[in-house]
Amino acid sequence: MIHKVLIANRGEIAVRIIRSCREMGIKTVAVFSTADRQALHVRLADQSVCIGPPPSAESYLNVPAILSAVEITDADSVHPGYGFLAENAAFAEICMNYGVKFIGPSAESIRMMGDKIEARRLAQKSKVPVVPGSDGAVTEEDDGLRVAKEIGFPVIVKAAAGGGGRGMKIVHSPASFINAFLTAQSEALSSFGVPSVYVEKYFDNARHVEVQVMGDRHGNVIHLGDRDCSIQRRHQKLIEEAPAPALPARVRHRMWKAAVDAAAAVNYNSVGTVEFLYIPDGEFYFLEMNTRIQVEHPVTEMITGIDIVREQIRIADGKKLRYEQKDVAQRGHAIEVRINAEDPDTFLPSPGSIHSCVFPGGFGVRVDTAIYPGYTVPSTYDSLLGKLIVHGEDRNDAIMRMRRALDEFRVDGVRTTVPFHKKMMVNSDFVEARLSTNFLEKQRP
Amino acid sequence: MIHKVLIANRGEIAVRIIRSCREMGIKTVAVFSTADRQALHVRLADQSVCIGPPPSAESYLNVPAILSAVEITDADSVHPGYGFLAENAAFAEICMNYGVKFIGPSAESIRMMGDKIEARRLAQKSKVPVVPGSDGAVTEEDDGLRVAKEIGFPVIVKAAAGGGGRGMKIVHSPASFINAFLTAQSEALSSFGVPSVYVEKYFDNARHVEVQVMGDRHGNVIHLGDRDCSIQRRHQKLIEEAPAPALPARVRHRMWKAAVDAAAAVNYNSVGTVEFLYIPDGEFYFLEMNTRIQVEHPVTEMITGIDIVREQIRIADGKKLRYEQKDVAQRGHAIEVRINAEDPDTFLPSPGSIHSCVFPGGFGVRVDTAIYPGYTVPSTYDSLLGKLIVHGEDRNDAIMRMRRALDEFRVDGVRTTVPFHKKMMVNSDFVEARLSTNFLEKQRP
Amino acid sequence: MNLKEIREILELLKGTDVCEFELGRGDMVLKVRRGPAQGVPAAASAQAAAPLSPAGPVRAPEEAQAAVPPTKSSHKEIVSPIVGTFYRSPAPDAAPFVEVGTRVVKGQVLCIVEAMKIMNQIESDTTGTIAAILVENAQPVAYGQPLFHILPE
Amino acid sequence: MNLKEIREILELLKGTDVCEFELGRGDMVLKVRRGPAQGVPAAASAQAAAPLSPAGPVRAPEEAQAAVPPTKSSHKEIVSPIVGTFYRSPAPDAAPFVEVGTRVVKGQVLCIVEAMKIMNQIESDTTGTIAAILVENAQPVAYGQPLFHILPE
Repeated sequence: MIHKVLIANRGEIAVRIIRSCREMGIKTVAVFSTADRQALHVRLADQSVCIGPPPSAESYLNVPAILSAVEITDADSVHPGYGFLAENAAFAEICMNYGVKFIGPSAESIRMMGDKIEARRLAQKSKVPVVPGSDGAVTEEDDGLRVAKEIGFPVIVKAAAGGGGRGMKIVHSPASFINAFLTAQSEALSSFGVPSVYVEKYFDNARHVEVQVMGDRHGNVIHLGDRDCSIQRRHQKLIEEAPAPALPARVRHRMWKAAVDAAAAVNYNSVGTVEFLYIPDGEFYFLEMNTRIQVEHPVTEMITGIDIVREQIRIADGKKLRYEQKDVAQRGHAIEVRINAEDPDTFLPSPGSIHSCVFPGGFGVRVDTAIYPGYTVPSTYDSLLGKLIVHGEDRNDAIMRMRRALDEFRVDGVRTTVPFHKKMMVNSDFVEARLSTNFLEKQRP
Repeated sequence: MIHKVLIANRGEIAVRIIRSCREMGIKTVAVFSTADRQALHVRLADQSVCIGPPPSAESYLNVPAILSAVEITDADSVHPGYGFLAENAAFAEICMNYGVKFIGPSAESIRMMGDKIEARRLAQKSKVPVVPGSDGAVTEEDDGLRVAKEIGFPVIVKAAAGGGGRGMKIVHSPASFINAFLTAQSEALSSFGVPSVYVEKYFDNARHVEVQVMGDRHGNVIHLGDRDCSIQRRHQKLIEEAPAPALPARVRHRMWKAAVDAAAAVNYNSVGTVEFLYIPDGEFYFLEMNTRIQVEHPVTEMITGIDIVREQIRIADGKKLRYEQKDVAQRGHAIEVRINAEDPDTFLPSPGSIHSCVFPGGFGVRVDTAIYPGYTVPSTYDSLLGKLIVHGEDRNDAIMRMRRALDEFRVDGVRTTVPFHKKMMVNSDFVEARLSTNFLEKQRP
Repeated sequence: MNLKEIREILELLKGTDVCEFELGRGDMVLKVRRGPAQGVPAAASAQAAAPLSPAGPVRAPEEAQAAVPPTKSSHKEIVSPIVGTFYRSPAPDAAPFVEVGTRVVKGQVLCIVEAMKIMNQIESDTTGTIAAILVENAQPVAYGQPLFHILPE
Repeated sequence: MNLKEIREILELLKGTDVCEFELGRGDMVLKVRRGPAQGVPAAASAQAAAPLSPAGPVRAPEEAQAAVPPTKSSHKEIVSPIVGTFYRSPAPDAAPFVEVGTRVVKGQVLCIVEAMKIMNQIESDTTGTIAAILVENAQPVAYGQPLFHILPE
């Protein structure tokens, strides 16, 4: 039985996890770096332990310090949140060996899905469509070029161990291929320690659509529907919604099945997300699987009424899923916008002190944040202050509600992405659901 | 078509109405007294008009000033909220004659339901059970005593035009009846201008259960389920929940039908509430009908997903109900606690300045409030600062969520009822749903 | 500089040993003198009456009331006692009751505020000279909204 | 000039012997006169390192860290460089490494912090006298948590 969870994370996701724990009657331990003494997760947890100085490598990624904190607080489980140690298979394994429950999937699932080439092979084996491309890693630039010509330009060269847009190069013509390939290889090496890259077809008009899945330790896997996360800037998601708009029912059902199949192929036993590229009026392709809770999970919670973090904790505790697929009903439409401490035009980080803040409320509005009046946003970590999520009867209703909620949103002291989102909510392409991952590039020629 | 709504109210309900209007693309006009210059409803509305000095009689009840404000702002409708002019049939009529839509039922419905004796007769005519008692007003104390002896003590003497507990006397024995009767008569006269009183059976262990109804101007009436509002102090509700717990299915369905019948009997064409006394393991009796939006409407919104204020505006605009009875699905359980600026032990008002406030957020939590950091709570009006509403899978889940949300709730500068609610959420009688309208009296012997 | 800022400045000063503080911005000046037996200095004497707000975008809390220059103390303000429409003359083609510079006596009609189809004559409560007319003809006015400045004699 | 800047200016002044200060910028003027300490004393200069928080009820933002009396400047603080369990002696039945009043030299072992089954000896970085032992034997300690006060020689 899980009695006390140490949350190896910070910011809004740490607060999110503490909330579910408290509602389940589970004690919580916050860990924090010296830069986060005043952080909300520290204040809301039952106990807290300072684990190191500001740099993540010496605190939130400091496995010995985190395990020592587990030991001195007698926590029986660790929730890794997202980022930091969430997709670190070695950490999951260490926790297990240490007799501490890791609130996530098995180390094996993390490892298999963490290698993008391996994940692609697994997907193919489960008959899940993958993006046309090289069959595994490509070492020689000439082999890469041959594949590129076969599948047709434009193509994208990606690091096998990649993520967050690092080590990715889009190539539009054979002439520029070799150079891009070599650059991607050296970026992959410097960013991830391995030079493995692979080549895939690049789609100009693709949408990012993903499926939330949930599997237990008794062999059951279900999905909680899809989300669209196409509105991105430099591969960082900014707006997410559920369900994905303008997705033909036939495609949607096939995608759900593909996601469940992919998860089942690795005996997936936690909550996770299978990401796809969807080509409007065309096919969809497996992209990767995120073996953790995601930033955008609330939009799925809003339409299904299921507390995903709670289910994640229950699963780690060995419990069976409480839902069969037929029990999962979807109601209405939800949209989430990320409130970052960034300049809304340049997206440059804007750390500083929150003099005051007023959040929107009322029907259909949810705020998940770690800021409060008087809080100072450290410059050491990412700029996500929180998320504003709305639920509506349908997409138009959700957009209207998001507009009024953004109008009520006030943060003084740092610049935020609120003005950006206000513009998006009246952007006719967004309102009419003409979405694609290069939406923002197309808007600013 | 409704294009611009003047909200003839203040506080959290004015904010609530503005939110729905904005989401419907309808312009809003706030009115305010000089005590409310800094109020949130003034700041959120598209336009605002100062209508008079602090006393309600000269501002929020000042019909000429409100109509002048309608005129100079070209508003086409008035939303009265609750309290103030919400159940003033004359005001509804004046609006109509003035060519302004009154967002509420017809003046006739308000008038019929406003007279408690008339409402009782109407209910009886529709075969809705009423509390055993006098058949209409009682003028002579001896007649009252005769009725009281017939139905058996204890009895309650009530003002026909009453409300909010004024002019109500509970009598436990014949000896004290005459005195109580005469006192009730004189209180009724001084409070409501008419000495009409009536005598009813008093139930010691009764619960307050009510049904939300909704009728349009095309003859359709449906209900949105029930609520329990038994936790009261001096007839002021403090905690409300939906659905009413521990109500046998058979009773629940009969109560829903009785509510729809009562509403249909007055051709009710707005949103409203039919209130009942429910005697655990026994009968239920019609109490009265509130012909307006109620403070506790959000708990019903949370379990049905229906924005009741939006429906109210649509109905006033002549639209048909969008829901048939079969379309109304209930999901989970919702609890609302009223956050009043009051001492949590003595319930004495605690006006003052809000230095800072931090509201809870996350999954299943809704905050409806009109306060913000720096706001000064005037002493002129009621002490309701806002409402904290949670939604859960079931009642226990909602209680757990309410506990954690109350733990996160911070208001500095005034005393609030938050500590009272924290105690209630761990009170075993409350947790086990042993509810009654004298719950608090029984707790403090 | 609004009340909120003034409050924050006063808060700031609390933790310090500052005994006098003066801040000028545009035509506003905030002076604070701290010390025993004076307590918190009176926050800006004039909380200017908020004018009728125009139709427009949402104004969120922090924007608050636009800084209205405080009435100079030598002026007397005539405010509207009711909500209605302000008229400077008794009839559309008639001359205005008063102009800036007009000398008026106590009880003299300055304007009309129409409400509910009734023409309410607004009289001066002071003898003096009209220093400013603060509302345009035929514009809506709120309760308490300043209409005229009069320089009393 | 916004509140933040004003706050910073006031902060700047705190450590100085300036008694009058005037700053003009564009149409803005800020004047500050300082005097003998009045009102609330400067909010605790030292944000003392938060000790390991006990299991207990939720502490909401405003309660913040309990005000720990700032270390007297003459003392030097020895803090834990790691998370772990604090032991005053090398073995359960052995004598403590140091007591209050013990004279220690730089490099001398003061205690052990056990983490991951490894006994980490914590050495003094100062020569002086132990003025206070801030943690009980066998108690958990966080990163940066003060363990000893030493009065340097």
